[in-house]
Amino acid sequence: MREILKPASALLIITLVAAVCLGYVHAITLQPIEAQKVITEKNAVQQIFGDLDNTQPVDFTASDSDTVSKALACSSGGSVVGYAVFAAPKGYSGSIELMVGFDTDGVIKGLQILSQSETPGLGANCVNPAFLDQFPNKSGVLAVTKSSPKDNEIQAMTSSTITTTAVVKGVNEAAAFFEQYLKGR
Amino acid sequence: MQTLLIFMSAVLVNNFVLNRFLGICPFLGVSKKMETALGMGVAVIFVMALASAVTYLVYNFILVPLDLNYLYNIAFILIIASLVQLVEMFLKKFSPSLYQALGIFLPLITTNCAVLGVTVINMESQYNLVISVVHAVGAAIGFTLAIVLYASIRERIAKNPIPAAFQGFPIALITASLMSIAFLGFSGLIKV
Amino acid sequence: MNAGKIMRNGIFEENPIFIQVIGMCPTLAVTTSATNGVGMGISATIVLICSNIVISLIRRLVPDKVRIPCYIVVISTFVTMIQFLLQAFFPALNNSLGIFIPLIVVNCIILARAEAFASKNSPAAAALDGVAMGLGFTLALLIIGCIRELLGAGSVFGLTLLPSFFPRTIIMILPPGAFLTLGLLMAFLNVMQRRRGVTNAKTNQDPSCDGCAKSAGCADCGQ
Amino acid sequence: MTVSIIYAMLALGGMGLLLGVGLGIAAIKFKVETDPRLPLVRDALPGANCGGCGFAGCDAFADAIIKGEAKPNGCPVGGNESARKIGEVMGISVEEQARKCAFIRCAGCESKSNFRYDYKGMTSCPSLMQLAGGGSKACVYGCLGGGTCLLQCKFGAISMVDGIAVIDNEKCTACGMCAAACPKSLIQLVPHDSKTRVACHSNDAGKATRVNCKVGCIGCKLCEKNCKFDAVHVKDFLATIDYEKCTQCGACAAKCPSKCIISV
Repeated sequence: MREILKPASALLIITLVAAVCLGYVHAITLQPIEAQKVITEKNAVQQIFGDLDNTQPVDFTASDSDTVSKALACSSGGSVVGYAVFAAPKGYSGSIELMVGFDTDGVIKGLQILSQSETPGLGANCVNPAFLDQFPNKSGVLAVTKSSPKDNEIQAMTSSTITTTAVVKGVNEAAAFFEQYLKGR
Repeated sequence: MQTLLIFMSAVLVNNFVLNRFLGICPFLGVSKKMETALGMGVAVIFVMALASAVTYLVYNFILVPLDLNYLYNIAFILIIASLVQLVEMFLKKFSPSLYQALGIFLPLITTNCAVLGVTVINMESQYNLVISVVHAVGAAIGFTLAIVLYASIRERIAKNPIPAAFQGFPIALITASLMSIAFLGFSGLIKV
Repeated sequence: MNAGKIMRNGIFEENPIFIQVIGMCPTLAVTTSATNGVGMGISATIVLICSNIVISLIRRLVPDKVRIPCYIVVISTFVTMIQFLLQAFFPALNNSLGIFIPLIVVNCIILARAEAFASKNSPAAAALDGVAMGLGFTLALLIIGCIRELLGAGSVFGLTLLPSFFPRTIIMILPPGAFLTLGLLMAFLNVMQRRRGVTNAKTNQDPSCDGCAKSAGCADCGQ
Repeated sequence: MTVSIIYAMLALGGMGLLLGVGLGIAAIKFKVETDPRLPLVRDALPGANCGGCGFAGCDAFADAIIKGEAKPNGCPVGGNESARKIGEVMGISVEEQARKCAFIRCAGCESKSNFRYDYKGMTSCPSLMQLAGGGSKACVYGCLGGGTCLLQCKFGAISMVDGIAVIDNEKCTACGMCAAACPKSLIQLVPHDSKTRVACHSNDAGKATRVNCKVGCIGCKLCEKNCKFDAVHVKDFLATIDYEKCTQCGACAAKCPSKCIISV
């Protein structure tokens, strides 16, 4: 009987100590992580729309697309300049949180990746401007090509088509969301 | 249909060893002989299937309700380590020859990236119980397929004259790179 | 073992990548560029040092039956803690090293060193071994990262070196390139070792016994 | 804040306890009672894991000895010395076992044998066997010189001389790995102290062998007639020596017209 107790108690003690450490660290870092998230979001919006005086969230019923999480109406100088739609499509090895900035009539003003866990060096290149700058001034449903892109097409990143299609899917869903809820507000 | 697609993609398209780079240590270490490679493959199939089932239950019925999602890493690895320890004792008792052949690489299954990798991917893709077990078994069969093919090639290499500098791991790694190119051929097969 | 021996051990005699051939998963996955390689090396070293110290502290309390689960709980706790601290307090560092931290949990080196070394030596020696192995690991990742990035993207640390007309072999960034680079590097090392009279047996014919994770009960080493 | 820590402790602690108890019980239920003599027998064996004893390795062989399924002198590599040590450990008498060594039954090196065609390329015996006619050598039974036996030999006893493999009597520990690897199964375990041996394995008729190889056995039966101890017999144009009866007098070797019976 003692022989069972010894390993069990050792494992119990170690897991308890681990639980306490993790619980404590998680608790004290909860606020800062939230704060970080808000900062990155504000930077992203700032990057696309320049400085705005205020942004209020748009209230909307849970839309059918599962990737769009929320939307912000951005206004500067009193009038609404554009909308920032947040989406999180599923990439190669986890979800990719991105934010698409539309102007009032649905043309993409800019795209920002908030967080991703794609393979470093391949999928992770989606944060580079070389890929992101393809999106501005495009509208409607976008497609992915490997060869030279026409106006409504995005050039896939070398050897990481899965990430590219995921990002484009997120952008298309954001555009569809825009058509459905924000058009003509 | 969806489950079949996931299964096939786990076996061929994003093969766990040659494409997702998980489980390389046992892949290189145990593949000197075919029987040990097959033994390792079967052990990994068994551990992966069991681990993905148990981790699914623990994650969805213990961690999520208590809002402890951040503990997934430590809980999964604790379960996998204990499962592997059980498999090790089981093998030692019931098939000592396989235990002798696997020897050092059984504990390495514990840190085997493939086993933990599959459980984390199951969690992130929010697969339900059935699909996560199917995905795990598919991944394990992909692992076994790769390791058995690899072992058969390495056995032939042992019989052929290899330049002295390349004997041992260098030639093994170059063979693995050729196999990985072959598996790249599957990449367009399934759009998952 | 004295300090000099441990340091030399970690970087040359028992380099985790080229000689012991462990920790392959992050090595092959991450070294698509030199910066990624160094990033992975540094974050792995931090975790390796912390876990080595704690494991060698508790090595007598842990019964042999549950040795592996206990060590792995310690390692995993460290990794999760570092992940949270980085996300909360060091956002800049998190952007560069953040994606590597989850990869460390599946890194065989840390458990291998915990079992082979930390569970048998004093905390000070274990910490030193963590530094040595970490340096050896980072060095190896740096070399592989440079080669793959140079051939694959024509640049090193992001600075393009190769002129644009030089073709970029994308395969080097893909998985096959990783296996190939490592294989050729090991062959090159064998040639160098052969010149210095060290036969292949010691280098990487089989995982050397004292460096391997479970040398105690293993038939090959016959200890 | 403290509530989430308590939940964490409950969840992880619970799992740790459950798994700890599970492992504890499993350790008892799956206890493998190891025989105390096993490590002792294991140390008496050379540990080359070569498989010469017919088991998967020294551990499997030691296991079989303890269970009485194998004779202690079954290890050709360890020979009498390890057999004696095992005998002491097991407390049983071990009869002496004559030392053996491997011998390649072919002396047709490149200078002495003809070739059907000149072949340059992959040189390993299994691949050479795939060539037309089972190899470029005129004699189908002869050694192809691919060196696969050399690669298998862990004791460095085999060397390539003028295109064919030759085994060094002293270094060879009769582990049998080369015999298993040779696709033409030319290698035979013969008593170590046997001096006269037939260096041929060809069943071709005399006329054909004379064309193929200068040192092939043509089945002329001169050796059989001259052997006073009835130790040599010719069957299917090939002389074979019965090592129990052979007294190493060398009469057959002297009489052999094609010098096929060599004295080591």
